[in-house]
Amino acid sequence: MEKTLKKDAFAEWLKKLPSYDVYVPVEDDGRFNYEIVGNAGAIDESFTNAVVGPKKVVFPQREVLLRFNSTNEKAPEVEEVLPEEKPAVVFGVRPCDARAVTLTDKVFGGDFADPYYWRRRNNTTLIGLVCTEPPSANCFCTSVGGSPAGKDGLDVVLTSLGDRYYVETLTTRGEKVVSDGGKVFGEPAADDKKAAEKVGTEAAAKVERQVEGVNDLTENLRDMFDSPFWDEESLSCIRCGICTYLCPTCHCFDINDEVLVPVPLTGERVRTWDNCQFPDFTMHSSGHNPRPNRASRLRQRILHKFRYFVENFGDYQCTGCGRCIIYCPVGIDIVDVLDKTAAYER
Amino acid sequence: MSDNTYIPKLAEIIDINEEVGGARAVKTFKTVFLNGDRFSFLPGQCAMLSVFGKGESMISISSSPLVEDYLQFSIMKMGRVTSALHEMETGAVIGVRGPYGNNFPMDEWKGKNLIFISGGIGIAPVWCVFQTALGNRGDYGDITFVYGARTSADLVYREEMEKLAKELPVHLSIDVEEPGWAEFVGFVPQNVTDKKPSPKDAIAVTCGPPIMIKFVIEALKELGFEDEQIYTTVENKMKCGIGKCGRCNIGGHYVCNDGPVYSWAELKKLPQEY
Amino acid sequence: MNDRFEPKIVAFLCKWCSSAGSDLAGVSRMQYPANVVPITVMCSGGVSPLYIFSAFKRGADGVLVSGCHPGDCHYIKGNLYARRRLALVKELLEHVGLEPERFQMSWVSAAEGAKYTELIKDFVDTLRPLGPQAKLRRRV
Amino acid sequence: MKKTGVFVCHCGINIAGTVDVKKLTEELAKYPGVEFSEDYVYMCSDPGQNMIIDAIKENDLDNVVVACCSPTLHESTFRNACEAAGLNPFLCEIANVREQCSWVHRDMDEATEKAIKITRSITEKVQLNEALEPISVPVTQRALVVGGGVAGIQAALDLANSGYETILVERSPSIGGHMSQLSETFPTLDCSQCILTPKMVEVSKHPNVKLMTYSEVQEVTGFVGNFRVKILKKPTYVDPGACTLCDECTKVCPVVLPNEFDMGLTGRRAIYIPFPQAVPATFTLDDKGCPGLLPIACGKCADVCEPGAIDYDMKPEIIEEEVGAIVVATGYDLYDKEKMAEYGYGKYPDVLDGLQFERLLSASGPTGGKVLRPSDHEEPKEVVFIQCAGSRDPELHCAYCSKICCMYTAKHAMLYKHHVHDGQAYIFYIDIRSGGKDYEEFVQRTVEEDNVLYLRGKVSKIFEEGGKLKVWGVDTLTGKDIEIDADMVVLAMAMRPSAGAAEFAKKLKIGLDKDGFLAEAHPKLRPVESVTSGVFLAGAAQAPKDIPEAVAQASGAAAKAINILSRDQLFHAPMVARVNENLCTGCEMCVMVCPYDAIKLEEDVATVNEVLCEGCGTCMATCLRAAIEVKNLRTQHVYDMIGACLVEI
Amino acid sequence: MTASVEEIRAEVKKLLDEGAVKYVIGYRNGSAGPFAAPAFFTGAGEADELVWDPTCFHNLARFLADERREDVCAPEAEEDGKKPVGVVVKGCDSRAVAVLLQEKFVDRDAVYLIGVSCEDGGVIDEGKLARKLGTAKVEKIEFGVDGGFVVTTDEGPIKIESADILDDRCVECRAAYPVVHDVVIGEQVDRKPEEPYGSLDEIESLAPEERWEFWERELGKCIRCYACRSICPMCYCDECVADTIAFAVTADTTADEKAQKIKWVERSPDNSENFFYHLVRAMHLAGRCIDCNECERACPVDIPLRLLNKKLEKEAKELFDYDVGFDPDVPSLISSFRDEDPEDFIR
Repeated sequence: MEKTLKKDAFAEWLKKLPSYDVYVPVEDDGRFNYEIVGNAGAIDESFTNAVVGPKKVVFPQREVLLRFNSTNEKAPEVEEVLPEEKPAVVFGVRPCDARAVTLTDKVFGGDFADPYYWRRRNNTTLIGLVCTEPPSANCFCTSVGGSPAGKDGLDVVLTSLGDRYYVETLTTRGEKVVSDGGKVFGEPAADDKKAAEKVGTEAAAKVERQVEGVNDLTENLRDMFDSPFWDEESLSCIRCGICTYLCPTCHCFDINDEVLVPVPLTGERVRTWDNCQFPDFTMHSSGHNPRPNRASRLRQRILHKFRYFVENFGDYQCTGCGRCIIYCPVGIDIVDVLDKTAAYER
Repeated sequence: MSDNTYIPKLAEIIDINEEVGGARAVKTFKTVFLNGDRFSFLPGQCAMLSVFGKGESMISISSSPLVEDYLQFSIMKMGRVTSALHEMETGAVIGVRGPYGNNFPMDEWKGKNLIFISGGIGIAPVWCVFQTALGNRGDYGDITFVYGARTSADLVYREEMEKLAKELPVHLSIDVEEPGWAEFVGFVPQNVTDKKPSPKDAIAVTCGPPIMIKFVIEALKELGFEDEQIYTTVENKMKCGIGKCGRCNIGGHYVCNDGPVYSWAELKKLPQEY
Repeated sequence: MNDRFEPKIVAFLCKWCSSAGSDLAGVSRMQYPANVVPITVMCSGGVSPLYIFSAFKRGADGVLVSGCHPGDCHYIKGNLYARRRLALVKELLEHVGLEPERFQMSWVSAAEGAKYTELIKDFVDTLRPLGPQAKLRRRV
Repeated sequence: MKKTGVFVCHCGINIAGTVDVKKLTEELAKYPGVEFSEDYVYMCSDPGQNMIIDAIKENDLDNVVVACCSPTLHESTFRNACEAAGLNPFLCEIANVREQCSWVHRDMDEATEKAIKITRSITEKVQLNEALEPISVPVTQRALVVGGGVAGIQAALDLANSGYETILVERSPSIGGHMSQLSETFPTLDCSQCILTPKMVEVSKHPNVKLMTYSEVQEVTGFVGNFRVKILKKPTYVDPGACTLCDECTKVCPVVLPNEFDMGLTGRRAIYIPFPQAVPATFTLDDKGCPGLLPIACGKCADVCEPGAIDYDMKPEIIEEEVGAIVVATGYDLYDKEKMAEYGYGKYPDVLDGLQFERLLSASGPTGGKVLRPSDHEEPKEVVFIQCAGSRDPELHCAYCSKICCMYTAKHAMLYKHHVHDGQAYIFYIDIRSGGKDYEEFVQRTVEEDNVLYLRGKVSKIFEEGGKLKVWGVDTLTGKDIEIDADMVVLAMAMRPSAGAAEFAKKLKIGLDKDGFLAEAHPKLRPVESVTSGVFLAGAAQAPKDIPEAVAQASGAAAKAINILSRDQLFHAPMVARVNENLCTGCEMCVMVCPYDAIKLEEDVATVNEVLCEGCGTCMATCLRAAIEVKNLRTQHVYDMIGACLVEI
Repeated sequence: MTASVEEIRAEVKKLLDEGAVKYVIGYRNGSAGPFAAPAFFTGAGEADELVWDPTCFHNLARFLADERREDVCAPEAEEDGKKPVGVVVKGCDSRAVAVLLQEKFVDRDAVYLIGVSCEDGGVIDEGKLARKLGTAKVEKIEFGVDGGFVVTTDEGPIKIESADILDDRCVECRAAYPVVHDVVIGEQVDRKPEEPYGSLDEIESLAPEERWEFWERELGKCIRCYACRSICPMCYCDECVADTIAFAVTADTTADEKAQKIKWVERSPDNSENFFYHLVRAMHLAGRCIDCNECERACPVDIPLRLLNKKLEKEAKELFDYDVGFDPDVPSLISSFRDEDPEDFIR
């Protein structure tokens, strides 16, 4: 289903979605974040990419799994806490981030489908915004199977055509949101579809960063487990969690009991994002750590994304958004690292 | 109750046996589910135990699936959760979720001789498969048990072991000489070499400290065992138990789902990340 | 019981002066509000900023640290380290916008039961109008 | 989980009157880890203690909380009871619900809630407590007494007579202190020298006393029972063994210096004996006055010394000693001359201080016991005595009362009258403090029998006019201005801690009070102990006091020291700091803050000397990486206690 | 102007040639844009890759912690192990080294400090640059010949006044010339900022409630990636209050010890947890933070962390006359006191 939307009618559309949590990229001192807004006027098109992608909507950094209390003296009471069934719609989703959600779908699906994730995921509508320009100089989506106009994971795609958007609806969830908008949408002109496609193609051509030898990547990484390469590349790594916390595809988490009242014991079992770059991530309580140093952790990040994930799910676990490059405080550059693996003498 | 796997079922501790004292204390807990919950599992699988307020810990199930009255866990006091478990008394209620992981392919082993080799607390996962084999005695050939610990006081299930010794070959060992110890003195791999189990139609199941496993495997190879005849279990830090939280992987394998049971043939292909 | 807000206060009292001073208040049957739960430490110099932050995090409406007067420290100079360290804690808490009244430090000697009594009365009176401390308190 | 027993004491109605002890007991019974909770009317009574003992045994308790009065009162009672039941005493803690709760609140609900929180918090603490053993330390059964005045002499004699080898260190060439300078002593007027000299001799001849005069303690390390002391023995340049006391040397010595013994009223030579009864009786060559100790420059004394006792090459010696206890009796000095310029002190030769006047009165003094003016050797007929010269004057001088001046001024005036029958003595005073046996009677005698004129008021100005000292003052009783043409003025100067006391206190790690006197551990209950265990205080070093008080305190200090020395081993509280070597990075911040030098770096890791550590925890709060903690009051203990304080009941 | 890169390279080349150092920590061009990145030089041949420009933000003293933990360039030969590590240090970085020396975390002879004087330069503020240039694509940033910066964009080079894009830490810098060093490249300067704590004026002028709102908003953003602590040269502790697991585990560590590791902070990034973490970190850095501002630069969500640390730096100076990181031989702020330390806040 194709429509058009005048940009100045955007606010109108939002007004028609009162039952949703509406997320829109909001600027704060040069950095964008998806935030729930009552009524946004428009999507700020200057927005590059949010610091944290829409991952946080379907997989929030903190989620209560259950509550427990032992007010009753004998057995503790355990209460399952599933997220509220509240629909959310996220506007301005970049194709790389939407595609990333399809990857976390894979992880949280399967034999043990994750009820928390899916409760949110099934209630979330992602409204994409085709990149007219690569949002950053470090975008490399085209190297890893994506594109500035990619549609994977999106429910609706907006492509900017001057004063209006070309609106493509891809899923039934998307249809709902668009039909809620009703008359705010217009019908597309005959060549709008072409014009929209052109926007994507042109943007793709502007993606400057490319991973060399991308086709051989998984193969190149196969024999590198014990390579000194990781020592060399990880020298300046400071083991912070930026690259993975901000990564739209990273899904690792921790589960902890948070005691709210010690007596009588009351608390929550909470899942929070965790991070393979933290040294305690894999540390056994004996003190033994299978990944004891920066090198082994960088290796895990790269191999997980470009080898293990491919083996397990048939795709790279990277959509080329460039966040880990942009925000790494010590200039570790995943494209550069991957390029070097191609050239590395094994 | 919900089918949400993160929600533990409540289980009452009905029996606690202090196996080993001191700094590396081991206790064996028997638990029964409350609220009519059920649990079916296969030998080698694990369960995530909860002590509310402290957290969760993945523990191998030591009792056999043939035992329906209770689940048994033998746990070494190690960190936050296991210390809290060690502080508990009978009647206390914990959470249990699972079962998780793969299992020993006991069906494939039918008709074979089984050799169980373990050290210290490594007996916990082996005990389940061992008990199951005993329960289905007719399905298997000879059953041999080789077990050792640092000192006689560190031997888990010692009483049971001594009873069993009347029925089948049980080879105990301790690392250093002790007065009154009549059995083997030395490390478990040396005991294996000493007892020379035959590789013919045999399956060896070994679990214990990594260094022990390494040398047991060497000893078994010396005796002519093939990689495919040797099984072991692996442990890594786990949080979810269902292959999502991302930390227990060895290469592309998630120990919680794809393990913890591996034949040596499988395990040696994986990177050293455990 | 009335509905008046009763602030919860944790007081870290050094064993030799302030705790002894509060004992003296007791011996002298002086009266003060029951809002303060004392924790006796050996010396105010041993009060870590962590204790203070943690008390606020776990719901204290006010925190008091009390030690010996300068020169009277049983450990000679522990209170002088405390004075410096806790001055910084106070500045920091105020900097992030916690009401300055919520953290107090005092010198109370073993002979100053009356001072301890006044201190607690005043502290409670100051905290009452502020209401519960919700800023640093963990969400329950 | 460890099993805790909670015992709630009613203390009659002292606790139970305000705290609902039943509710407290019940609430605690529900608390995690509490196996047993019971209340009783008097826990400290025998039945109460037996209840604890039985409960420990019957319930196999791991630790005990007694909710009762302040731990300062019955902590040891209950710990002993626990020990009797086979429980380590450090697994017993006191929850103070009396002084800090029932006695200070009236509302029973509020007090009960607070008592529950206090007791819970102590329960949390005790559950983390470790069984500790007191740290045992062997004792060096020798003592050091610093200061050879009457207090030091007394302490040394008491120690020596009890069989302990004692080192008596005096920095001047002779022991005796200020008491040896005095003429007569109040209120009995016996001759000071006559009563002191035998003690001086006794101490010098005592087989258990090692007398070290002209020596100073340079460094004190170690701890109670095991101090190591470095003593600097200054060279006297005279071999006391060879010296025959012939006095030929002083006759040829060309250097004249003020005579300290006579408070500068006379001179002495560079080589000298301080006073005829000096102990040890030997000459000392004062190298500060001698012309550079260069025999080329002078060498006259050596030339005339027949036995060849003079040795210009004598060097300072550092002598190291080990002792188990230290008595500090460093005495007092008079207030600085410069600070009393308002009374012309130091400017007019006939304005004297009390000690100078003592010398004038003394038969062995510069005037042979005649009261003569220093300026013209005339007998003064009008003498003004001014009390509180420098004392009780918080604005300008010392805030405190020097305590002995009222008495000695009375004595001065009286003795003056005994010497100069036609003379007139005036005493300016603020008020008269004559507490002490026969003291008030003594003062009355001064007034009534010797007609000394007491003037209540302050002197505003003293100046010289026509060979007289004009003393302007006010009699505050009559309100009249007073002007006296005096021949002599005697100032009852404030007493100060002796020079160097502050520095010495630092070496001993003992505190000073606000006035600079050595601080006692407790003003009431531990008046002879310092804050450093094993270091005791005697005499005017601690506060102004007269001879009997100084002597009494000296005996007290000696008894306290003997208390330590009489044991083979000492026990030290085991709540000391412990280092987690895995976390320590060797930054030395704990070393810097430790008041007892109990922490040293060994192989880049902090190491605690448990005997020195007093467990204050300053290191713990300073350590940036939680690598050092005090046993049984670790961060974890406090963390859990805070939690218990904040839980709603 | 500032030091010449050729001179720095020459020094590094010399050190590596002579084998005087194990390796040198310096800067190279980053691969992902115009900013420099930390680099480890082991051979003299690599020295030409070293750069010195206004994007050499990183406080390389941070990497000395890895060196001490032997988590870096494992010394190949015993002999090598004893050699010092060469570190390129700006003034601020040298103050960090001074604190590390003061805390005996680093031995003076374990480091060879190649000081670089910032003279009248400094590093730029990425945010200010972005605001100044808008969307123009920056290719290169260099020091101007006579002060200021030259920024090359896709539209060519432009000169920008220092005041426009200089980082606040440099505006308020009191050590443009390295305080400890083995060699210094560049001129000796004695830069005195007009208002050394000027950046605090705004927040200090706020009412307490406004300050609270400010921090609640800012710290509310924290995602607890711990980049601030990871990049900090002073956050070298093996074990942090923010970690819930005991790191310093050896064979002797008992289960009880591990079990009792206090959970001061939960991992949940919510308000009270975030405040606790940041307050503790600020206190921990009191008297230790040398204002390299790396925490704030690293922060992916732009929390103005410098305002926390700077506040305590200011108070240390004003209350206790304590200057951080100028003299490795003085006792640290919290392991010392003065009799005249203020106590007017104490009742």
